Amino acid sequence: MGAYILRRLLLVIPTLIGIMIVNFALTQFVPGGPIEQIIANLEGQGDVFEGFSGGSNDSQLESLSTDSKYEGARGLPPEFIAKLEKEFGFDKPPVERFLNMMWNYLRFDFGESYFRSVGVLDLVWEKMPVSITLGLWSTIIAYIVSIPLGIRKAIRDGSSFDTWTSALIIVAYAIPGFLFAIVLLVLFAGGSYYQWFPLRGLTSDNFDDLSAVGKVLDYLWHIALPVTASTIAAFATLTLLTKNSFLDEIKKQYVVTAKAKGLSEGRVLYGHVFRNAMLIVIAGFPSLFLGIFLSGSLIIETIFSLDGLGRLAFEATVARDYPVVFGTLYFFGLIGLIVGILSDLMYVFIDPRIDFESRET
Amino acid sequence: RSETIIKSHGFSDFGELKYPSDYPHLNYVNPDAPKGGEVSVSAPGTFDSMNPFSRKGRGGALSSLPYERLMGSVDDDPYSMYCLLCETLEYPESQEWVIFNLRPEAKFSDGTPVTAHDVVFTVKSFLTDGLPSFAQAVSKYYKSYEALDDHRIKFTFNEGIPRKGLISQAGVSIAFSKKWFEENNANIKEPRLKAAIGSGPYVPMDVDPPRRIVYERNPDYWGADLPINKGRWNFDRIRIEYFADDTAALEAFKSGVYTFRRESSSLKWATAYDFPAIENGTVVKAELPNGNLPPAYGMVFNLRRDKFDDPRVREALQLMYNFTWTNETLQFGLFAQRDSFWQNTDLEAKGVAEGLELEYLKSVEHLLEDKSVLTEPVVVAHESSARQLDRKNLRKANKLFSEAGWEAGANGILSKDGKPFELEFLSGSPAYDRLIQPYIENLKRIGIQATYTRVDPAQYTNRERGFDWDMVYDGYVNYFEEGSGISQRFGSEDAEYSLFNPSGYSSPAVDELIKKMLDAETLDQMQAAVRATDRILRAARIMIPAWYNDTFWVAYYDMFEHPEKLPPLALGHLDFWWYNADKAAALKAKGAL
Amino acid sequence: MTLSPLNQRRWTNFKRNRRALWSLWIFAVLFGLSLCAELIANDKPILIKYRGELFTPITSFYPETTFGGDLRTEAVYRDIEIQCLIKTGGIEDCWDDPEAVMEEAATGTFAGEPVEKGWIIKPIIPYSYTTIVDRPGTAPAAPDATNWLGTDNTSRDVAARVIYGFRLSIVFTLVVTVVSSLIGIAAGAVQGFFGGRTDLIFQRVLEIWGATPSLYVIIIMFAILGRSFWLLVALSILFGWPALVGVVRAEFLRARNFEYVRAARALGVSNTTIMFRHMLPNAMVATLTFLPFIVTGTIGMLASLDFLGFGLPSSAPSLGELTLQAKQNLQAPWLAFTAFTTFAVMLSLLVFIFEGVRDAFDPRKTFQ
Amino acid sequence: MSLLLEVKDLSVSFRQDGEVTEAVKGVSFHVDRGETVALVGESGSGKSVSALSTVQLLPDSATVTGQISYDGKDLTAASERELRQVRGNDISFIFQEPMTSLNPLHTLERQITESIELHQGLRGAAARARVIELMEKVGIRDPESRLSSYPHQLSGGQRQRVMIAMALANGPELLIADEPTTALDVTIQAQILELLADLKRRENMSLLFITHDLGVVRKIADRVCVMQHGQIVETGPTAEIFDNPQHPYTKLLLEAEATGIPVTVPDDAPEMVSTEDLRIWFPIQTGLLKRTTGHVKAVNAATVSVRAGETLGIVGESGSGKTTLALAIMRLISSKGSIQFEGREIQGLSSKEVRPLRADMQIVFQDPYGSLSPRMTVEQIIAEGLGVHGTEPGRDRREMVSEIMTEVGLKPELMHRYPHEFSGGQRQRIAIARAMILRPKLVVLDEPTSALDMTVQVQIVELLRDLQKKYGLAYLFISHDLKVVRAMSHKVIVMKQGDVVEIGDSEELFANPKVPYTQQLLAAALELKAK
Ligand SMILES: Nc1ncnc2c1ncn2[C@@H]1O[C@H](COP(=O)(O)OP(=O)(O)OP(=O)(O)O)[C@@H](O)[C@H]1O
Ligand SMILES: Nc1ncnc2c1ncn2[C@@H]1O[C@H](COP(=O)(O)OP(=O)(O)OP(=O)(O)O)[C@@H](O)[C@H]1O
Ligand SMILES: [Mg+2]
Ligand SMILES: [Mg+2]
Repeated sequence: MGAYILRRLLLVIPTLIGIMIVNFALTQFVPGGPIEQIIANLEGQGDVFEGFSGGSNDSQLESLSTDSKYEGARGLPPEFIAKLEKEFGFDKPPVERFLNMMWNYLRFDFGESYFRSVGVLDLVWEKMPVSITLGLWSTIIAYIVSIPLGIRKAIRDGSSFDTWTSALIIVAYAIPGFLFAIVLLVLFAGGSYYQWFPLRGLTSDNFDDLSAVGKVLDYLWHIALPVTASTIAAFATLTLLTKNSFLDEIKKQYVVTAKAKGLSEGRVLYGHVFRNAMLIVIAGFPSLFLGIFLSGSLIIETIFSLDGLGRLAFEATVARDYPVVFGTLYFFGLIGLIVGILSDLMYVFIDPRIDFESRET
Repeated sequence: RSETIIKSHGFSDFGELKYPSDYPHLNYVNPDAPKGGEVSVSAPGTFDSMNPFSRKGRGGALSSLPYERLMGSVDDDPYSMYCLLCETLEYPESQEWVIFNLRPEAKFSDGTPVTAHDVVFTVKSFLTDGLPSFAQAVSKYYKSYEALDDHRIKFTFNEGIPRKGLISQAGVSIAFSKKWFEENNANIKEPRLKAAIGSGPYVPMDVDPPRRIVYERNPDYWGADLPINKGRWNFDRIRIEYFADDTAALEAFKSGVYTFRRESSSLKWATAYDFPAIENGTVVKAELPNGNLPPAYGMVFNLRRDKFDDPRVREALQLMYNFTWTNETLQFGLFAQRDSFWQNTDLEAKGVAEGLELEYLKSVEHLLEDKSVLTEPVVVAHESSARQLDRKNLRKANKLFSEAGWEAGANGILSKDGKPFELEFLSGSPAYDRLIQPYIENLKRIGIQATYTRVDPAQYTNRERGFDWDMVYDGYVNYFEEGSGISQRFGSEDAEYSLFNPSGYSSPAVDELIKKMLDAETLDQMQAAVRATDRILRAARIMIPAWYNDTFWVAYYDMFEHPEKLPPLALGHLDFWWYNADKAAALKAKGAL
Repeated sequence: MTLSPLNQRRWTNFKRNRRALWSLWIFAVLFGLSLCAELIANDKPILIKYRGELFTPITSFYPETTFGGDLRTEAVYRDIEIQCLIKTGGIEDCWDDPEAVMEEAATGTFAGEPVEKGWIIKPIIPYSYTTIVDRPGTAPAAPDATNWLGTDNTSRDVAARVIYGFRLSIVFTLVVTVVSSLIGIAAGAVQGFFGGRTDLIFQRVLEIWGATPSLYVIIIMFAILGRSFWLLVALSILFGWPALVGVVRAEFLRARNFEYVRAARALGVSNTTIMFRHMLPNAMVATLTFLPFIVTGTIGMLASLDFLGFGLPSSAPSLGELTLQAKQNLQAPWLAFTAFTTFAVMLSLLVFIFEGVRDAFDPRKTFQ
Repeated sequence: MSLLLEVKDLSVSFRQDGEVTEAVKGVSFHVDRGETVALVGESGSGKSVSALSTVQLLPDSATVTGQISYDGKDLTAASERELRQVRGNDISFIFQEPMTSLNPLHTLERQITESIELHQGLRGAAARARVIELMEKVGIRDPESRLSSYPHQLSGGQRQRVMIAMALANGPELLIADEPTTALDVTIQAQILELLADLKRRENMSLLFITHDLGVVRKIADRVCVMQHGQIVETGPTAEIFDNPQHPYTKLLLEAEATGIPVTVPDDAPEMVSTEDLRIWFPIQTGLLKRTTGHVKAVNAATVSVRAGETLGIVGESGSGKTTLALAIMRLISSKGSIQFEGREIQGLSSKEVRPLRADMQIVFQDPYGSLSPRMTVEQIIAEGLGVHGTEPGRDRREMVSEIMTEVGLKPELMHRYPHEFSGGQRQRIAIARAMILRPKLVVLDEPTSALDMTVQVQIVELLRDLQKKYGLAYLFISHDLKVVRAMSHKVIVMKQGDVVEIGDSEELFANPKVPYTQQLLAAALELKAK
């Protein structure tokens, strides 16, 4: 096993290099690059969120902040573009750029965003609170609700309880998350109905002055709506997976043994069946969490004006902010690979019969 | 050399100034407007910099507000500027140079005086570290700029370039505090959250990204009593709230998170402003007149492509657009049809050409492709019925197509020499999908193989730069005072590559008219030349003129007031509106705020 | 085709689950109907009788001239003039006052002359998904007798768009899900079953592949090949198949230690058979559970691509676009309602069907 | 003596796909306090089902009617909570199939501790001490080192003993033991029986004992109930039943005994399989990183050979490496040393190369339940090999399946059932059928008769002998039942702790054991019989 882990750790290096090569190569072919995005920005276009955050602005309102860009946008002569290309190092051949980048990355120097003078890691760091909030709470709530519910459903398979809970979670799943978010916002935070919750952000302005309890309450008050919106759809898969896994295990012989010991239903289910049934669920947790956490929820972040990784990633991708794209890719790629190893070790931890050796004996 | 030196309190390229040197205040303000209160507005997305002059970073809303310019513009006269930081300016008739005499009392918010050295420093920063495009354009103008003494700064202009706009360009120079920049080791290249100090009426107080920016009125503002400032800058605080999503922003307005909202979406304006606060009068919903020159947007043909060579084809394509239906059905009838490139202004050509305009046109007659502009009334946008697919226009278009050689084949597809008529409408933003889609459907009806392609902004720009499209929704941003900039839009020299000329149109006649504009001595001459150009452009059918908005859509909590008659060029809600404390108290008592 | 007794048993078990059976039926009917969307929702009539001849506009192209019009482009059947022409056998006066002409012609004569009366059989919903509905008032317009589900923000009939959108989504997702699940399951099975080097290398490849920003690939491919349905299908498969690999691999890693796998091996059964006959049915829990969600997830993915503007051409009848419109038009709740109902119905049916399948494959499930 | 458990008119039927199988039809019996009642009878006659129905452990598909009362309480109407009180504490169970009855992901310690903790409240060191004590009692060697083992690391017998330890942990009032000693060698069996007798004596424990081993019945039972076709056909005090059976089935059962001797092997019979110094060590891995800290030496240097038509019996202590050896010979686990099959070295071959040979070498696993794919029907399972290696020419697959099912005593109608719908003995026969249908040249039989009643056992032994005679099959026959070994084997090897301690001709070895362990083994067997 030790050898296996070592091998996996060593393989992280070529994998990372592979990831970077593939992506770097890919970006060479993407039509439109950062320069184009800059030009679009200078021309007052290029809002990558416009598609879903805006309100179909059709009366060409000038924006409050385009002031200076406007002056700058009077002409974009070719020399200017050549200058930009030089600034970004696009005048160098791709191979050289790639090697440069990798060399920097090896030293954990991820560079700066093309569009802001902020280091990539700082940028990520800045977005963490939002992503952790949404990711962590959604995952936790989803697990806390889904697993017991799934188990209940498995025990009462076919009962009316089973039916209506299924219906409920499916319906919840079917509600498009952002639509739900908007409805929540309008109903419970907006100006027309109930103004119970705040409209944006993670904390109040006076957060720093609050007592510890006040801080917690304030935080919970702020995240209630976004977390609800991002969790609503998460129950269905997990619940049904739990249910079905349990259904498969619950009739096995060892469960009868456990029952014969006189164990309570709970202990039979959680003490015995759980570990057998939930291999995928438990072992999948790290990567699932990472997934939720990293992918973020672009639209929910947008609706509640939360600045998280979801927006960052989308913006970086669409705006061709390659330092951010590659930096996050490298950084999270690394985390992902490690989590992958952990997740595999988790399998062994849960089911000691599992190994990764070849079966070609 | 003895030349008459003109010394004045303002400047216009055409000599006349609307306000005399002893004007007490601007005509459109309320000189007795009470000071106080807070106005708050929303801004989309986020910001991360309070330096609006760098390429990097997202500048905060109004982050250029604290910085004053040598001269300021007014909202009821687009052609002149008046001294702000300067007390007077001096220039020879030849306009080879200009000297600004700074007001000795002008002070930065930290109390240090604004000097000529500060201005020189600022101009230099802009020309070396500012946006490259700006620097490149403007550095061509100046031969030199120097501080003659602490309060006099002189710009000397290069020779051989037209004089128009040079003094105005120098006049819009900003004054940063050199001291502050040196002390803070700052550079205008870099985005930063700490705003450089300025000399203006407001100072940023609370900068809290990504949520809000608050500007507070500087109680010691040096220029509060200047005639140009009388009755202006009435609010104690201007607060800007950021929202990433527009629906959230609107909800925030409804619940009073901010108090003044300008609406930009016809859909929202028509459907969302019926909330209780409006019904009970807490919030005022108003449409205020907007005398600005609307940008000439519409569906632009890429004239670089052969398929658009024939004007009959372009006219036929125009006929397939149904403004009436689009406006009524999709835009709630809120817009007006744009005809002119200088719509709604004195620059717009009307009826049959006459007077100076006709003279100018005649002078380029030999260069005109379409001589009907001399005699016929100006081309106006076609009329359509309320039916989306207007049968009359369809038949007209069909006739035009067949005159141009495009006939529907056995499969109903328009083709010429065996080649079908293909047309790609490119778009970089989803905002106009719904407005363009019906047009595409109409094009299909007439037998064109039309497709609508939407791509992301970077890719759009990429294709835009390569002019790799048939039609786009784009247009020309024109100005009241047309000068050298217009050749980037309509001049043949730049037509090949200028992104400001999306259709790629050019004609020797327009080139001649542009020369006339540059040489115009009087406003009349300039306007006549522009009108003549408008006439030619419209006859050339280089685009399908679409809608424009001649009103400001605003909603605000009923505690703001504005002068009865608003100036034509601005809404001025952060500028010369004021706060009515009694009304505000009433609102508070009602619990609306 | 006869079913083996085991499959018969499974089929009877499936049938016993009435919910699943009903869901299957409803789904089949809905899908079947949506397959003939052209006959249900179309702005072209199904059948026309004009001057004694029959025409089928849905399948054939007829220029307007066929019916006495003057354009050689396809007849616009929803135009009242054209309808008048058809119904009255081509009376010229239709161009001026079609309604009056039709009224008069209905009596059998027009201006003293007998008319050759024609007729038009329209689909139940006389709009296609791109048809712009000419309806007084603004779009989106509320549901009424002509537009059962109202119109969308481009003034297109929502019902028609949902029908086509349903078909498009289902075809899309079925193709994508089937192909990518097959690949994913096979890949996961091979990894989990063989372990060792196979697993090690395969996993790395997957990791590299998984880190590729699909948005770029989509942008590139669209730029090269143009937006199209099948390209999107191909890309979705390309990026969709790793979804199941992880779970299947885990199940196989575990299942390969089971005694019955050893027994199968002792029988000399080939690896493939062991994997797919012995292990897979027992390692299918996660897969079967995930499948309905993969199906709807694929629809969701298509929707969000549309939503972000990287999906199908914007005139395509997409459910994603509908939801986006719903978000932007909260004043038009029928959009949200329709989008939501379509998703909910689709998902419920699929979940119930797969529940039935799961039960049918569960040897220990008791059926009353 | 007072009444402890009373079962009246018990009927159990299974509904599956609208078909109803009546497994138990109106059975009545009772167990008094301190009494041992043996339930014997035909395989598939409903013994296990009856036992399980007492505390309602049957699957959902079962409908139970009749009355069951325990200590005066009506268990049929009892709530789940009341049942939980009874289960494990008052009534303990030893399940028939220990191999599949343990939670595969719990260590031994955890499995046993759990019920101690639950019913006695012992925790920590105390619980652990009790576990070790129990493990010692059931004869697990070196219990401490075994505490952290998982079930899959144990031999069949060891697992069964863990089951027993678990059941005895709480000193139950009634122990329902469903064939508790099938996987145990005679010495350990004796030890366990002694333990049970002791408990019974000291704690007045009652025992419902289900078994096929009439010797055991005779030794420990006070009363016997004989079951056939879901009914109790005869019941009475042990001695009476044995001495004076009334019912024809009882008579049949008592008479049945695997006797006779194997067919002699021609001298020129070729060698089918042979091993030389075959060694299998399992690494012991500890810690999260699973570092190998030692080895379980399951088989040390085993050298065996079997000729065509010959049977090699393997007997020995439970946990001595018999199964491991068998699996290694089949190339199902990795081993060191040479294995020759039909004169060909197969140790180094890849699994692909071995595959074609598998038609000729088959195995019946010790754990039949685990070795049957749960989602395949019996027909599919039995026919599987045919699919790989081809049917006999001109014969339909289904036909062959029904034939072999009949031969092993299963009704062919049952072929569409899933494995879990059978009784233990029936599953064992399915496993045999699966192996034999291929007409292999070498069959490894790992305790193939342990769950079979005497009549069926005889039938199977006869079948095996028959086939051997006809096709010259070579058998590797592992069993704890020395009688059967004797009846089947030409040669016998005796294993102990991974070593082959004795090897010899069957007659010779049984008559004249040389090694002390063999002597001990035989003595124990004799003693059992003598009682
Ligand atoms: N879940 C089930 N579904 C259908 N039939 C079943 C089920 N379980 C057991 N049976 C049938 O019930 C009968 C009685 O089974 P039971 O397990 O009680 O037999 P047994 O007497 O214990 O036999 P053995 O000695 O072989 O263990 C058998 O014929 C078996 O096929
Ligand atoms: N996978 C494994 N890992 C570790 N130890 C194992 C493993 N399998 C078996 N053993 C050990 O190897 C020894 C031999 O086991 P084996 O199953 O061969 O015994 P056996 O002779 O068949 O016993 P029984 O008669 O009880 O079935 C036992 O001590 C067992 O605990
Ligand atoms: Mg049994
Ligand atoms: Mg064994």
